[in-house]
Amino acid sequence: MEFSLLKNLIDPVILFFVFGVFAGAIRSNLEIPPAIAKFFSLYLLIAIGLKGGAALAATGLSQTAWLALLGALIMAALVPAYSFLILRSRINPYDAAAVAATYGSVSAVTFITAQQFLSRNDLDFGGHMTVAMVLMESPAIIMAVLLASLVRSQEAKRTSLAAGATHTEPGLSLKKVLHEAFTDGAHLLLIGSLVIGFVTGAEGKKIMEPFVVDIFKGILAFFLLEMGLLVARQLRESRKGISLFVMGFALVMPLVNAAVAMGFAWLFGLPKGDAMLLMVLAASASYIVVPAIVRYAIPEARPGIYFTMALGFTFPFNIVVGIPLYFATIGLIWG
Amino acid sequence: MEFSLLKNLIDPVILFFVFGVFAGAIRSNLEIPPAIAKFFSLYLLIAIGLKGGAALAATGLSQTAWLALLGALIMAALVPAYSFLILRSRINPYDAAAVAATYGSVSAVTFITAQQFLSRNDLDFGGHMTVAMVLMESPAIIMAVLLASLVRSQEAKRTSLAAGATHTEPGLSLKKVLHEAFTDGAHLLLIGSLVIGFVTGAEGKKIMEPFVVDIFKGILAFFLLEMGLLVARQLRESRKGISLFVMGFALVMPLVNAAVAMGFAWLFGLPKGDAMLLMVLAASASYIVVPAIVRYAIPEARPGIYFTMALGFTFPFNIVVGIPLYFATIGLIWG
Amino acid sequence: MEFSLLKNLIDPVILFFVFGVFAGAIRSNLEIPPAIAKFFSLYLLIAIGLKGGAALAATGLSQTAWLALLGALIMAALVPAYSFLILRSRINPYDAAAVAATYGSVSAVTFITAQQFLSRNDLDFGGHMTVAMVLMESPAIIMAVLLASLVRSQEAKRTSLAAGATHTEPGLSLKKVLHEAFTDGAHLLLIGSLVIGFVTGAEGKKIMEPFVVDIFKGILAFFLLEMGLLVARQLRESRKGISLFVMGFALVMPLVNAAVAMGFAWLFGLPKGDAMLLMVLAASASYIVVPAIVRYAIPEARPGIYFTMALGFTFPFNIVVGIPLYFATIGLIWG
Amino acid sequence: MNAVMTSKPVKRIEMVLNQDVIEEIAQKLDTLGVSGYTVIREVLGRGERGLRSGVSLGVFQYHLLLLACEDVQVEPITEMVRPYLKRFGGMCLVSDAQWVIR
Amino acid sequence: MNAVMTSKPVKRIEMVLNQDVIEEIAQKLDTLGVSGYTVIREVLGRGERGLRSGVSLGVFQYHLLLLACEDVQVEPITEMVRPYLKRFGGMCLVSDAQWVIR
Amino acid sequence: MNAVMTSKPVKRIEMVLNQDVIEEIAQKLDTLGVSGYTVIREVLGRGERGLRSGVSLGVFQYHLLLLACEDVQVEPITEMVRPYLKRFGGMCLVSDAQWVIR
Ligand SMILES: Nc1ncnc2c1ncn2[C@@H]1O[C@H](COP(=O)(O)O)[C@@H](O)[C@H]1O
Ligand SMILES: Nc1ncnc2c1ncn2[C@@H]1O[C@H](COP(=O)(O)O)[C@@H](O)[C@H]1O
Ligand SMILES: Nc1ncnc2c1ncn2[C@@H]1O[C@H](COP(=O)(O)O)[C@@H](O)[C@H]1O
Ligand code: NA
Ligand code: NA
Ligand code: NA
Repeated sequence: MEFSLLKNLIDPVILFFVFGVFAGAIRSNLEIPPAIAKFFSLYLLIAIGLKGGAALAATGLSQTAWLALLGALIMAALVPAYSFLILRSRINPYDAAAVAATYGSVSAVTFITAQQFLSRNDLDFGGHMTVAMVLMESPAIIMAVLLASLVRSQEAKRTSLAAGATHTEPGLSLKKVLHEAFTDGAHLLLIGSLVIGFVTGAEGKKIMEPFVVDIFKGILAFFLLEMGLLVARQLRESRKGISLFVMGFALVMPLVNAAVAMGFAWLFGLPKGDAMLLMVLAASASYIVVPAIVRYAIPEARPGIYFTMALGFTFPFNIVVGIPLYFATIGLIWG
Repeated sequence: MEFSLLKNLIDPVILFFVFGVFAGAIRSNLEIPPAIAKFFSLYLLIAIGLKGGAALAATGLSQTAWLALLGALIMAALVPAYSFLILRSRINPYDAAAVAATYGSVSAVTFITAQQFLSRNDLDFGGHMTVAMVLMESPAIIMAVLLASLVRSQEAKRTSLAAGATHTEPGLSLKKVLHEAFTDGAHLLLIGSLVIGFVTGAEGKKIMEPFVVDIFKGILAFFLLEMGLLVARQLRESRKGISLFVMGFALVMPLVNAAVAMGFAWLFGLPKGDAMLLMVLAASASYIVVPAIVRYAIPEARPGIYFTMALGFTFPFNIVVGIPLYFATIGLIWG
Repeated sequence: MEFSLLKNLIDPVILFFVFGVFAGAIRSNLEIPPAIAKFFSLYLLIAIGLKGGAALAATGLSQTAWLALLGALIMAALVPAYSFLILRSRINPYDAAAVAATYGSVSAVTFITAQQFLSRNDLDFGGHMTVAMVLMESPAIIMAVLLASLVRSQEAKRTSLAAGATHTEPGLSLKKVLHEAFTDGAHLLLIGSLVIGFVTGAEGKKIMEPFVVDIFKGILAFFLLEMGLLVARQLRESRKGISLFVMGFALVMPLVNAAVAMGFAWLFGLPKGDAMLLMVLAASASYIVVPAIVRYAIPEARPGIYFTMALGFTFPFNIVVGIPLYFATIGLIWG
Repeated sequence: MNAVMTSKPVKRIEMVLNQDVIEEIAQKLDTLGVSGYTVIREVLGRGERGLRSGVSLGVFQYHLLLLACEDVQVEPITEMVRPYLKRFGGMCLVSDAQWVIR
Repeated sequence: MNAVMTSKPVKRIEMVLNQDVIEEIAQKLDTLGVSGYTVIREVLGRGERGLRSGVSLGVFQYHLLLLACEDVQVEPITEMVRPYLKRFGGMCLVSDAQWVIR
Repeated sequence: MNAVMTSKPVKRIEMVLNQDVIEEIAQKLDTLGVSGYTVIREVLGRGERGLRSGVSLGVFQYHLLLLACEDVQVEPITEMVRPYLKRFGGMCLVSDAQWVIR
């Protein structure tokens, strides 16, 4: 394990992240223009989608692949459920729902970083794991939104307002929320690229390779630099709002979720690479897709909590410590 | 033909366009930052200019090349002339002039997409076709601006205002308009890149290849995704302003212009690839360079008409249907 | 020399710069979005840092390398000192301090352009020259800020205000200025990339190469196009503020500084490539890092002077004339 | 005064609006007969909900909408916007201005 | 009141201007002796000419120009701008403000 | 009038500020108890110090800060900002507005 932790830390991609955190912490005026950061994140989604789709076209969905997808769906239902149960007595219920969504869903950048960590360590993984990621994005969001509506109507009763009153407020219909969840840009682009990668197969892969594969590491490094800057800024801005409990949750929960995922991966006999990615998906928390829906669907929840937890704590934890740790653990257990 | 249409539709580049239209149609919040979209369009102009210039440096201007350029000039004069004649009785004369300019000029992205379609089908084309594109950009604009001035002075007479009065309005002098047309960024960048490509020849080509050739397809795909989003948005926004006649013009005129261009190509004995590109140039309508001039030189014209026709109808028609169709037709006739 | 000047001018990278100046001069509306320009400049810093770091990891710091660094430090102290002495009697002292900082520091883009000029002419240079560039960035700034404080307190005395009064003004403490100088984004990113390149060595180089090396020329060309546009605009805007003396300084000083640097390079027995880069560093003037500090630390100085000199005159002079000239001179003397 | 003939008094409304609701609000402005508006995209802000830092990831983005309208339109507009402000955050200011007739 | 000495009444003019004319207008502002202005680039808008969507292609772009000036400068400025607004679209609002003397 | 109950009079302060000082000023606004503000990034401008062209290189950038506050907060805010304006350039306007209570 020491070896892989070290190896992780001398990966230029990870070092740019660490450098970004450092630059942010000493309040450098270093800044990636927002338009560029958005471009990078779109690029990464396209690249990962195309690669996954092409891999899928090459191998098809084997039985192991179906089991991996099953594992993903189980985790996508399990994590938000037990997260909400843990949280609801400690923080306000809207925040609890939002955090449950955050941890039940996934971080694409963490997934991508794990993929390239695996490649560096010459460990294979299936294109279906990108499908697994897509499948894990939404269930937690929908659960959380339903939980929040429940809380909302209970509150409406308690405050003895007509329960119907809330329905006149804008933006509350479940239909609208589902539409937002399905059509969210990041989510849709990933699905679209996956489908295009699948449909165009090997030929499409060859055409897109120089853009999507060759310069990939460079753009990932650049983006992780920005992520580092963001993490530092987010931590500075939200210091006050974060309790010790919340911080603990953000740092311990990835380990718990990864362990549970590893259990299923072991049970289902997944190969090492797929097992690792399932762990990473379970351990990661969403700071793009989930906030994009939750800010609209659960506006009562405070970004200072759910967004800070996902971006400020869980993301850097997984990138720097989590990924090599999960890898080492798999190495021990799978042998 | 079926085959090439299908082949066109499983090109990742085209699929990203279709996906963009889809995402726009279901009102996804997917969005490429405007700065990135502008960057892509500048990149494409540079790439196409350098490639054309280098090709030209390699082959020089053969007699066929001169004939292709002659064909381009003829089309550049013919299309706006007959377009205006068709339009002026149906829509207001300023709109007619603007639409004539739009269809008389060309769409660089359509041209680029056709080039990469040819390459995928292993059909060669000359670097001089990029010169042809440059030559076709402006004549229609100048014709349209002159037509609009004519209309304007007639109107001034009719409303019995002193004809001179219009001259006190800002921005009307022909000299200024010609300056705008020549110095327009997109136009100038294309010419500049063409010249640089020509001057630096094979050595320059080698230096710039990884940037200008290798990642080209990826950036084109990304840009066509944005174009798809734009097409969908444009159609939504301008629905009301578009009459059936105008829509018909936007969908039928490409076929007419391509057919006329094919006639000249046949007459002049152009090789298949050059013939195809001449057809595509004639069939395409400008939604960047022409609007950039017309918004200033013919502010009376409504973008809701000329811009929507070019971007909302003609562009997607050519990308999805036109290009494989023209290719199949050439295959039939050239044999 | 003629040969290399010509060769310089048929480099696509340089031609895009010339084209940019041309487009700016004829007032084209060609425009690179600011976000893209910033992205390019960050990219170039990362690329140059990584390359320098990797080269350093490969070769280590030889004795020649130490001498080159010594030469760099000498120039970094010498240039601002004699520049200030020359300037202070001719222009106001704040401007003199700012200009001294500008010429004592360096232009990364000029350095990069010189590196790729050397590569085209198959002349080697050491990774330590990137360290030299980093070392030369700040000393001049710190000297200038100290000079400005001196001027400021003298003025405070003369105007018989309590000298202490200035201390209540915001933003004046030296500590703050030093912090700004060290944490300045461009400066820090260069250092960070250098360190990452050094730490990750050959393996890191391989990972990042497609992004950092292959498409480098293309992005440099694109960025120099923007620089050309900027130069033209800057010259137009600041025409009035620039005296003949100031213009002369901006065009002659690069030659003087290059000559002095060549002297040391010769004395220290530096190889041709390193000597050339030392000359270019000495000859170049900063228009990013220095203005970023000086605008804050010496707000009394007029950007219309120091920024225009560096960007409007010295930068294009070095790119078009200086680099091939220094190269030819070295060829004559080193033999 | 000459200005009397070349300009007319209007209300100037500026709102800081969540990215999720701006399209919906723009549509409702149409139905209220508002003749025009201008949007400044991607403003940063601080309000009750604290600083927003997800901007470069595209989350927690606000836009500023500026419009000039007749006095009588102010109330319908502000009444329409209020529930959005309450639910999704943002603010709305109304002031007086002269519209230069073109 | 203290504010009397530290600020002075000015007119605040804001215009939404077509990208093609903004440089020309900026030059004319100079000749009218306007001491300063601020430009917010690339605003979106809706007006008589309908929604503008060519923005990401760089066409149909508007900018917003804000300036503070003396009362007496208002008329020359608005008279200068009016023909541009008429021909190329856009709008211009004038309001009252206090300029904080620095 | 109904508007009386649904809005309250506030002061609208807008400042054009140098990029180097905006964070410091934002912090001081916090300590002055300002409840919120909105920042429009990267505006261009012309003032006493002439046109600024380093924008695309990231130098000589200004931001526009807009805030609504109580009358009594105006003086502390403008007094706090004035030395920054003097030293680093920029400007500050104060005007009247109605804040729509949400
Ligand atoms: N007093 C204020 N002045 C200016 N902008 C404000 C003010 N209060 C809120 N805002 C803007 O409205 C957004 C949302 O505010 P809030 O809903 O209070 O979090 C903030 O991010 C600011 O951009
Ligand atoms: N009432 C208004 N309020 C705010 N902005 C407006 C208004 N009318 C027009 N505009 C702006 O001016 C631009 C041009 O308007 P128009 O010339 O009417 O198409 C629009 O795109 C808006 O940005
Ligand atoms: N009268 C004015 N109206 C609007 N903005 C101004 C005015 N004067 C200065 N500014 C803004 O403040 C910035 C700095 O001004 P200055 O400190 O005078 O160079 C300028 O670049 C403008 O953006
Ligand atoms: Na998860
Ligand atoms: Na055409
Ligand atoms: Na120097």
